[in-house]
Amino acid sequence: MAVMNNVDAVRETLHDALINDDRTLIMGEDVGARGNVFLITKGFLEEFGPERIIDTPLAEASIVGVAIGMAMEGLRPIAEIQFADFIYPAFNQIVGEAAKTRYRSNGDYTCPLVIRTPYGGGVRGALSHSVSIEALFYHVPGLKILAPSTPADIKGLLTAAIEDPDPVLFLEHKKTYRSVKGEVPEGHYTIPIGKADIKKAGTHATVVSYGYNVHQALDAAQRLEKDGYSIEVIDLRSIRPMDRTTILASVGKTRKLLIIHEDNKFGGVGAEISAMVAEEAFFDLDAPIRRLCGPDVPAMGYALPLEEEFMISTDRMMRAMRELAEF
Amino acid sequence: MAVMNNVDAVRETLHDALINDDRTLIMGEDVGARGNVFLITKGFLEEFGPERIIDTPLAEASIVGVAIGMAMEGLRPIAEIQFADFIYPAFNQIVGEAAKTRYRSNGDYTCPLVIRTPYGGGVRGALSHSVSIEALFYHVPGLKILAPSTPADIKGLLTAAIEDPDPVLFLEHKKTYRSVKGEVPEGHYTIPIGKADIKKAGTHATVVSYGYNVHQALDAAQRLEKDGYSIEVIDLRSIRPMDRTTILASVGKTRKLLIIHEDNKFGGVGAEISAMVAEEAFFDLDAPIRRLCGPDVPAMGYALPLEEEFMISTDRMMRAMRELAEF
Amino acid sequence: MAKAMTQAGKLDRRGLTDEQLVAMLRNMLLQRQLDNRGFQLNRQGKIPFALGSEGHEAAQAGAAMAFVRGKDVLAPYYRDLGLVLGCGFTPLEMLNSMFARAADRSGGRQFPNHYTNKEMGLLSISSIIAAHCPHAVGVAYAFKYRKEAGRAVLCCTGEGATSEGEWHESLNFAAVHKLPVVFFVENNNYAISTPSTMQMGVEHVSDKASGYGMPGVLVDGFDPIATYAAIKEAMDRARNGGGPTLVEAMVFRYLSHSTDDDDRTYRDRTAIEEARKNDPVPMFEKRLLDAGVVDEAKIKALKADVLRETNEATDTAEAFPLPVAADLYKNVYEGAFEPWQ
Amino acid sequence: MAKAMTQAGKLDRRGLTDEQLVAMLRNMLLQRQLDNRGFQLNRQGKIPFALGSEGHEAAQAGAAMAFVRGKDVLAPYYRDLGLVLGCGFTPLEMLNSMFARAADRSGGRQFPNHYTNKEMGLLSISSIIAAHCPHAVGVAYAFKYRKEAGRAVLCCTGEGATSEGEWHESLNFAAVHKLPVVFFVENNNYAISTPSTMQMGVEHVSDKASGYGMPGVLVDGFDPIATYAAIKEAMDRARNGGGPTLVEAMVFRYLSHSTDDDDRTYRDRTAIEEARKNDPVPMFEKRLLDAGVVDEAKIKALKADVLRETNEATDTAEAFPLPVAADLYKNVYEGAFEPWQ
Ligand SMILES: Cc1ncc(C[n+]2csc(CCOP(=O)(O)OP(=O)(O)O)c2C)c(N)n1
Ligand SMILES: Cc1ncc(C[n+]2csc(CCOP(=O)(O)OP(=O)(O)O)c2C)c(N)n1
Ligand SMILES: [Mg+2]
Ligand SMILES: [Mg+2]
Repeated sequence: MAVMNNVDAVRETLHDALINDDRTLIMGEDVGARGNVFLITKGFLEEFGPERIIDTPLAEASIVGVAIGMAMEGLRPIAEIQFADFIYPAFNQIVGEAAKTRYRSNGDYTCPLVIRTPYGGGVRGALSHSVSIEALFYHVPGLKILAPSTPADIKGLLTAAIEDPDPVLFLEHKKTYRSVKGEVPEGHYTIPIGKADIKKAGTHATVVSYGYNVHQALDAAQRLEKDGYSIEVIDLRSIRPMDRTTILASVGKTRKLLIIHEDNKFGGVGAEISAMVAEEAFFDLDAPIRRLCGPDVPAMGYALPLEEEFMISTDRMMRAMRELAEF
Repeated sequence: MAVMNNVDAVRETLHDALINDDRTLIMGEDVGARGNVFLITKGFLEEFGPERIIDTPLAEASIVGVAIGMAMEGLRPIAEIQFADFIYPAFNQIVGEAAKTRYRSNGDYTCPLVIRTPYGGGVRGALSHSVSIEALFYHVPGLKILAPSTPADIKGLLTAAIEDPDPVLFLEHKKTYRSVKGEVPEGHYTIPIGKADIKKAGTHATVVSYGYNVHQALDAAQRLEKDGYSIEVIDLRSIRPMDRTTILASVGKTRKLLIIHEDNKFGGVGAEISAMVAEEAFFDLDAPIRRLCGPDVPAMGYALPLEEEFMISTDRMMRAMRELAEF
Repeated sequence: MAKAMTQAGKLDRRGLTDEQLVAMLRNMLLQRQLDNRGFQLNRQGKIPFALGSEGHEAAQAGAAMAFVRGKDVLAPYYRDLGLVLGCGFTPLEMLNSMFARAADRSGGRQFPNHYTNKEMGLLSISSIIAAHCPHAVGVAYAFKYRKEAGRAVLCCTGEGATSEGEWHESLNFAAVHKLPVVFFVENNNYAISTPSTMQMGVEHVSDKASGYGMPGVLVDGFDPIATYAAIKEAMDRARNGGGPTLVEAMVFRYLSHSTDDDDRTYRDRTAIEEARKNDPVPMFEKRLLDAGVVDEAKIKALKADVLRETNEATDTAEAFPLPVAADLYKNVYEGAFEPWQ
Repeated sequence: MAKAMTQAGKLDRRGLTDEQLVAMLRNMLLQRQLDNRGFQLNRQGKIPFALGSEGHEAAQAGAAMAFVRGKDVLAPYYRDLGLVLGCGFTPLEMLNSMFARAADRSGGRQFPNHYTNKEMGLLSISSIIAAHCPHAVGVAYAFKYRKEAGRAVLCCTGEGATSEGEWHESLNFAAVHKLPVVFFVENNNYAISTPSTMQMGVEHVSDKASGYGMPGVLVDGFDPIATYAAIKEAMDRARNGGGPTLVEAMVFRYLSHSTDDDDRTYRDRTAIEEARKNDPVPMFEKRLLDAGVVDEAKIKALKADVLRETNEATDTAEAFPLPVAADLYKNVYEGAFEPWQ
């Protein structure tokens, strides 16, 4: 198995899709000659040509909207929003159109579309290059939302997304792009959408997270092993649909739940996870459900102290895990 | 005190604001000559003139975006989105701009803006004239979101919203427009943003709801009185900020919580309420927190059976209340 | 702009056969009939909503004649009853949608006038104005990408829709990639109550074409033959790799916006009565009579026929069942799917 | 298009005094100096990000000269360093933002080049391209509403921004209401790596003006005097109730998009070297020399002065403190405010 980082995993997966299915094409700002601002599609224009690697005008609603039309007509577009912060102008096309195409036509039309976008902070992106957007979309029936954290999960889930018959919002945490490396199986494989992954087994408490935070949580959990705390770390991977079974099984075992995400706390993805567990496993719990999340401010500032205050440090995670385990 | 319905309450409040402060103006599609599609602003154009009652082009992003500019320059615009379903194209201006104006300028600029829009179903509005949108916005720091259910609350909260120094999304449930009537105090008054209202006191269980559902919940609770069930009904009124104090005090008393909203369940407003209570009052609870919400499908269809299946009937509310009280 | 040829005398039929001309007239008569039926059913309390296209018939009958079935794709908007009828949509489908029957292609989910039929190449639309325009462009891109020459997309809106950002982005994208799509704007000078003078800073939508680098054409939408010719030329250019065109047809909205609207609050009657004087339907009848393409008997027969068809469709649709509650949960995704798995 | 007057001979100063001409030159020299400083600090690892405007200096120095301080409002975009400097923004404010100091007006929250200063009439912008355009229109509406004749808004973007729906909606709204706003497009023919040929179907953004019903003006952005004259005329028309204008200045982006970009992957060097030959900064120096407005000594002095000012600003800003963690929670709303009260 090859070892690669998350950027390479996205690139390899896109490349395979373009090779395997000529209905697939990639469209977005600067995905062609520039090869995407993170160089993810570098060389694609030369290899696949401008008909399949489309440098679009600077207009997100049309990037998604035109891709919807392509999908309705049988192509398999992979649309890119250069930074998640710039997805707002495309909100109508994603929520009002893509998510409802199958439903409003009662299955007459479908919308097999993937929208890829880098999200998240910790990269000095300031107010408009560091937001998390999952909570603005995860409430929307008709959409699927993925946020894998490792190269192997990225390849398996992005492949699944591209082959999925419905619209998928695929979130890539910028801070994991080059910092996270891992082994990736050769050849074609998919990971089923809607399945979480237990990245570390444990017995004293369950931590549910996704994206960059998963790596910090694993680090924190490892360090706590020495002190005799056994923390189970679940990587959600799929935000809509979410994996009830894995979470409930884990909570049934550990009887304690901590949810961690970088996104603002109020109305974040953690709210639904907590509410589901409070409905389904209330009497399994030995402690209140905890959420360790980004603060409820619009975004992290450019200055380092502001960014650091917004991001959740591994130490804070350790403290929260220990507290809960000891509860 | 005058008795009026919700449409009249909105109209009277807007009228008072236009009379009292010439910085206020109303802008939106068909708010002028037509007097708004629900005739809320009927006669305003003649009374206040086209400079203050603006029939805008058919373009929601500019309705909100231009209003933001007016607000930054010291006016008090009241922007209307004709139906909540049409707010998606304005998402960037609301979430990316209005909500962040004060924050990104560190207080140099502010955005005292009200965005009014009719939402909700049960009016044969089909897929695109019946959605609830609160959960798409309540996660956003910098915004305030109100959804009052009675004429008196509408007048007090809409007045507060218009006088508020920050952007407020003001949601009016279409089904309550003419069906709900009530007494409204004369003259100028405001209701503080962020305070829920106990519309009916009770001891066996707490129901938290907002909008049209509140009236059904009250009806259900009244009917259950005869069978000896005492249900407390809290009208949230304000969705962001939300009133922790009132909810926790009530749950501390009844030890049981049922959240009811028309909006889809997954990731809906009820998720955050449940999560907050599970964090703060876990050991006060004698039963799992229940959510009775709209189904997780994109929208209610035009055909009556589809609409009825989506909307929560008063009978279903009664059943859920009884079950919980008996738990 | 190509003038309506109300005056008697030689009919410039722009290559249209007698059969086509009669089909266009029949389409117009059928639209009028179905419109009336919708309002009638609404008055009878049988359906909660109806929307009419009176005044748009000629433009739509003409445009539809330039649509090649089995090849082209139509991205209609809600006022395009005549266009979809001309492309193969049946009165029964229309009545099924009015009655929200299970047999409706959307399963009774969509508002009436939100036509969809994939086999016919009718794109499914939402009620969000202009949101279907980028979809039309995407379909056109697929045609070009797959080198399916001879196929084009007809994308329709009213003039109000041109104010939406998504309309702008759609024309720009289509122009940059020279895509086979025609943007057809039916300008009735009103967006519900908003006159086009408050909608845009130019007199004509077609004035906007040059800013995108595509031809702009202005045509009299009361003249079905002129509209046919304009759309045909634009569609042919698109089919032959000539890129997109913006065509504006001047029409008139005789009715209120819909049964939920009452235009007496914002439109004065005399203007409407004036416009009624050259109602495109009797006007076209007369032209075909004068040209000897039809006689009085033929016209009587056509009217009887569209009435019969409308009555049959009404009775059939009315007798059909509504969808059932369980249908609400279908087709959210492929297969049954819950947000919590 | 108004040509650059590189040739010697009489200087057509369009009513500009010597002082104004010198101020324009100084602005251009200061921009260049501050740009270099940003990249220098970035190379030294002292700041994580810098963005330059080299090639835009003349257009911006000219446009800024048409801005009336204390009256007009500027809605700049990130590449408008010269424009904001010309409107009163100081090098220290720029350095505070580069270093993300607490003293920065956004408190170190904003990316550099996201200028804001309400007293000066500089609108606060996000990084979302074109999102500030409707705000500029709203400010212009307020001027008209309050009958503040003699005030106008200058709204700036690059050519790429014109593809956004919000840009379209802004021009349309301004045109319908004849608002006092000038849309100034600095066309450097690139949006990061995307050439304008893939951005739009017309050669010039100014070709889009007629579709909105406003005048469109194309000017040589390497000529500060010509740009001044074009913006001045447009702003005066706006101030006098003549409504909006779209002005396009042709410029060149000498550098990569920002320090995060490397244009070698998408731009060939020779084109850039060609364009460097008529670099607007030395070109304007020479014009003022030839016209005898300045002499060599004066230019030396100006260069020394902007260097000194830049050094002082750098040292001062570098010595200033960063914001503290607690500042993250301020100014979300008026007053302290939690989502859960
Ligand atoms: C995004 C959006 N905004 C507003 C509406 C409400 N609305 C429905 S039709 C209409 C007017 C459309 O006018 P026009 O485009 O000229 O078409 P016409 O009805 O005149 O044929 C409006 C404002 C909508 N459906 N979608
Ligand atoms: C809505 C949005 N989409 C994409 C971006 C990323 N982006 C930043 S600058 C830029 C190019 C802008 O080009 P142009 O408008 O021509 O201005 P220039 O940089 O050339 O001066 C892009 C795509 C953004 N900031 N906002
Ligand atoms: Mg119209
Ligand atoms: Mg540019």
